[in-house]
Amino acid sequence: MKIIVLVKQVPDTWGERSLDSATGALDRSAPDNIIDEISDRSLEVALRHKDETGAEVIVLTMGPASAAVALRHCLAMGADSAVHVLDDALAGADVTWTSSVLAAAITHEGFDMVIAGNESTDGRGGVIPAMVAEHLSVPHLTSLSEVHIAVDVVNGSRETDYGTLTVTARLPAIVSVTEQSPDARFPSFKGLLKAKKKPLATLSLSDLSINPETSFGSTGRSTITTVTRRPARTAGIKIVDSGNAGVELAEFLAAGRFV
Amino acid sequence: MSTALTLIEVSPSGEIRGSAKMLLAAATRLGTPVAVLSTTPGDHSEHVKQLGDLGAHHVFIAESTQTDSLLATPAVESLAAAFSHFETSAAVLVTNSVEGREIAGRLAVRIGGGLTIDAIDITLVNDRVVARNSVFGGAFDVESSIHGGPAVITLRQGSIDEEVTAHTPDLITITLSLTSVAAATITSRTEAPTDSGRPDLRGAATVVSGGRGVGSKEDFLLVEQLADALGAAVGASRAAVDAGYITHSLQVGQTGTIVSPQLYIALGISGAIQHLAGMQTAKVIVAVNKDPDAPIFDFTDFGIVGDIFTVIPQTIEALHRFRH
Amino acid sequence: MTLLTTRPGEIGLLAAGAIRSALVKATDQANISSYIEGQSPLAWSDISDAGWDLVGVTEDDESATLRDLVEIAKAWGEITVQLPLLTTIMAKRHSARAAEHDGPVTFSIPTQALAAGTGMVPFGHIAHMHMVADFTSDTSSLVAVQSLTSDIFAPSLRAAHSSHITTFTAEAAREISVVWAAEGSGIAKRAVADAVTYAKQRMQFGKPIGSFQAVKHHLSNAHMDAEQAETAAVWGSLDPTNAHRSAVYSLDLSIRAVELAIQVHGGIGFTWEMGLHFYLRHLITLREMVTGLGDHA
Amino acid sequence: MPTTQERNAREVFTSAARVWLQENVPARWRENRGSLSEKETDEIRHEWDRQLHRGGFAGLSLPKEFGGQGLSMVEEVIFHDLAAQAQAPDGLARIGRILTAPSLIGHGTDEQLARFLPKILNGDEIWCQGFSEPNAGSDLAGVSCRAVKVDGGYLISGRKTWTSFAKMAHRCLLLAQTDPSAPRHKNLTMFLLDMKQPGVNISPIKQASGLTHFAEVQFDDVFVSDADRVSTEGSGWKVAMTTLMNERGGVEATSRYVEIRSDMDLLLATLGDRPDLRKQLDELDIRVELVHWQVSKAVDLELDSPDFFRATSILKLLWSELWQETSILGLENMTPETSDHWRLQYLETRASSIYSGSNEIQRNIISERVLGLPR
Repeated sequence: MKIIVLVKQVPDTWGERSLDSATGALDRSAPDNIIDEISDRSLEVALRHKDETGAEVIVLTMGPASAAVALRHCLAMGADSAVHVLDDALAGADVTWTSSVLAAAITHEGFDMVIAGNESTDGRGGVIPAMVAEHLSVPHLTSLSEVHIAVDVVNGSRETDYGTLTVTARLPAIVSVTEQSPDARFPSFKGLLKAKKKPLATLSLSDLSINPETSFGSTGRSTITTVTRRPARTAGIKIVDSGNAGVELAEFLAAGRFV
Repeated sequence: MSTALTLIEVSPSGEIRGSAKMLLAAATRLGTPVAVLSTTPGDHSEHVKQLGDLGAHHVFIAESTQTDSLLATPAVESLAAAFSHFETSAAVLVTNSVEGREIAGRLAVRIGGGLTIDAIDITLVNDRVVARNSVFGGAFDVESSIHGGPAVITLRQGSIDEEVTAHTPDLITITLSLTSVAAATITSRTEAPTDSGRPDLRGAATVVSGGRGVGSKEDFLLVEQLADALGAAVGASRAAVDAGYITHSLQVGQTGTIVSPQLYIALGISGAIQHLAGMQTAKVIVAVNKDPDAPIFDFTDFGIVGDIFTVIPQTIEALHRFRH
Repeated sequence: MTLLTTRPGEIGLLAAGAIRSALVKATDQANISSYIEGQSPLAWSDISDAGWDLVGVTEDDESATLRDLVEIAKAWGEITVQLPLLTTIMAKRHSARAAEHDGPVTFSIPTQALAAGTGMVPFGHIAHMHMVADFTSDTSSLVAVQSLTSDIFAPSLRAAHSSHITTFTAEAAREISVVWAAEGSGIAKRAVADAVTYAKQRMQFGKPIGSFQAVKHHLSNAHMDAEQAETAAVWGSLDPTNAHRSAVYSLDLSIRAVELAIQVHGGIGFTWEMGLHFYLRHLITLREMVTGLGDHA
Repeated sequence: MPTTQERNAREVFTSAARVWLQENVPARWRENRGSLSEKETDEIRHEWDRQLHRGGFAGLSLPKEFGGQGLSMVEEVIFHDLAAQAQAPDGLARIGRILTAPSLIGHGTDEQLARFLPKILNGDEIWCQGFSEPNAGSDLAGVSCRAVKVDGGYLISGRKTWTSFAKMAHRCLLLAQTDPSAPRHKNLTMFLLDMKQPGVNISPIKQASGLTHFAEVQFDDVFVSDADRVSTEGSGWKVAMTTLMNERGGVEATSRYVEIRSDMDLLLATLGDRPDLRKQLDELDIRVELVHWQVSKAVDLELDSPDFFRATSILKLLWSELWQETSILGLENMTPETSDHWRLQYLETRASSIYSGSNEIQRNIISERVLGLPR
């Protein structure tokens, strides 16, 4: 079985994150970049299946040159090979572009199953797995807290806002996992030395036969028009309770028609 | 005028979920509002009337016996069918939930639309849909416009709250064929317990939250009492969840639920940045805390330095008096 | 001086990344004061089972360079936990006997804080800890740490005093100094990042204090110190002649950066619960030990 | 990370540069520098620009297609280092090379590149910089020198100050206000002004040290054609930022390092046996070397990486404050043999915390752009 794991590098969440007011893109210059924890968990799901059955695990990312470090990290954890889609034309790509490029790369590699995180810590959109599934015309089983992979079928439990579902689909399919899925293994030094010898391929858009103008020209795009730092909320009324504050609060709520 | 499609959510027991009001109000701003219902075959006259009361001009019902057993795809197919039926749809609005986002994502790919996720406001500017998002815990506002294709937008629950005029809607009913679609099958379903009778945290217009300052699991009752007096949802800070006062599913904050209510009341919550990230887009914020230096006071419209156990019972009593 | 490269190799980058992410996960960004006096948030076996204690030992012609170890130590310092990783890596790198030993290893260093004949043993307070007796000999066995007293000044170092003092080779003394300087620069970087976050959140006069120029300039100075502390460690790793003096100066800079970070935190900065003093205590003890290594380096 | 091949290439470059410098630095300069007349000094410095060009060492880090050598910042820094060790003169083309050229490569037209770059690189044209103004201080957005649109170009009126090389410059990289009603940062435009025109009046500024490195320049309705406008009207702030990011980079710090290193060597030679100064001297010596390592660390990073800006943003502060401290220590401990040097150096270095962006502004830049503190 051939499993492709989608991984992503995100800014380390120490301190505050920032947007470039000129482009609206995430200002990636501020903190260090690390592999997203949810990517680690997705890889863990694939590696456990590999441990049991010997499946082939390929990690795939789309991102700047520095994202190669994240791929090496995944190889050190135990992935067999890595694919890096790297192209200047992809700077600032939105979910529409990202999903079609990822789908093209997945098709390029061939797959039985794709595993991704349910949402990244920086974008938090949570739509990429479903969009890639639509491009590939395969089912998506997303937000799974538990995943069971068999020869030609995958099933799991899915957490939604309204409860828990058990879901199943025949392969090929796309799965996304949540924070509830098991912790990733700790990469080892031996694994790291082995990783240095594993293949890491870099693909450009032309390798994937994508011409940004013709491929994306006819689809809708969401373009950021303004980015404003929300004015810090200013403190309003602040009173110290001298015995009547509870009533004053009720009056405040009544005046605001919240009652 | 072009149409704006909304995906109406229906609970497994057949009731229209609360998000319908927000979606139809938002759609009214963009064009002629259409309610799209993906459901199993049956009598939907009650739904149609209800959606008309919420402002729908057209109700588009896509029926299939498999609707309940397939994941997300029936809704995608229903919206796609409605999209080709109403040739001039400018926008498709879906609730921002796990499932809503995925439906929107697949649909955007299907119809070549541009996608905006988790918008907190939308408007029409020069015939173009402009969506506003609040990112990084409310620190930034981002406005984006969608061009080159239809706009597919997921809206944060509770973010738009306005009354629209009721209509007697047209009804279009079609039958979907789902036999060959690529979809996962739902084999069983456990509904999240909603026995509290309180509104869902995510979409509630008012939220009352308690923090570490509440002191114990038993005393959390006070938070619930104020919530019930206001018809509000109950929330909690991470500290209160970690201390075991209340279940994790009610945690408000960066790692819990992000809420955007009209009114947010924080009781015994100091205001860690992670908590603020989950609620600071609330329209009005009220806090009661013993510590006069609690950071939350920098964000409140009305702050009370005091003991919640003396202040809140007084408030509840006064609220009852106002009612009568 | 010819300028070649100041950057770490792939081993350094990947190992630092792996260790950093493990530490981030284990501590869940908790304040240092919540765990440093109790149990380590990361188990020693998590590190040793994965072989990271051997990262400095040459095998199949591959090993971390001192520059790589600087990168690892820096990451380790950014998220300080009370585990003997750096002493073990350095002991195993410079002593064949230590490399064969299955467990954490340390060493004993005379410092100006202790009476003559007594050595400071970082992590000597941990049970079953062994130390290198003599780096100059391939045959000398490890000795079990027989602690006279535990040294509680820096809880993050779990140090003990011992009447046995390790004999160092010049190279071992030099490299240990550089690695500790790098760890110190990671600590400084972390303290500055925390102070920056605090300055953005803490409101006074209706504004975050980070918008006031006096606070900005403190933080810029702290940033410069932390940045230069790292540069001094990198320099030390590439220039043996100056390794020891650059390491001592690097720790001076890190200490100054943490002092400024404390200042920016205002009153809360010098409280026990805020935890900044743990960084300061750790750095001061490192400087004592690195100074103590000066006779060998 | 440099590959073995790159390392070898760097070593080859280093030895080639060393040999070339050995053969080409004028002996007259090396040996009689103190006794040359101002005219002789200028001639040697101007000729040095031409020598660099003939030797293939002009514009090391500029792309080949623009007449540069297509090498990296690393080679640029290595060469500066070696040139200073070989006591080479500082050419007069510095402003053109480190400010005008990158601005044009970033924002200029093909025609502007073709017209100006060759003459910058071969030393034919000397440039000066017209950014600072008497009333704008360190705040470039406060520039009030006006450019009024006329047929085919603009008329420039106003006053610029702290202009190096003004007297001998052929051209000025000039920032002027084109639209007083536009918001800050959008009202400026960059021009390539011909200095040899009527209406350009230059008055030297005598510094505290008695030297005249700078001048004040008055422009009265000086014409500059549309073809000599850089990028679009209103883009001047953006262009200036490209330019200044360059000014604060590693090349400047390297040449400063070499000057401070020679002051430090003088301190060690004359005061090295003073036990009371040992700790102070040792610390200063380490700090001087750290400037060098800081540059090495910076240039070794990818130019567009966040770490590069983090590493370079502190350079100006490091060398300027260090230089002041070494000169103070020299002044406090001078002897009859060294007193002339330290007295002059002390006064000269007063300016170092003010020029190239005052150190207060530098700290604001670090706190806002590196640390992300609110404005």
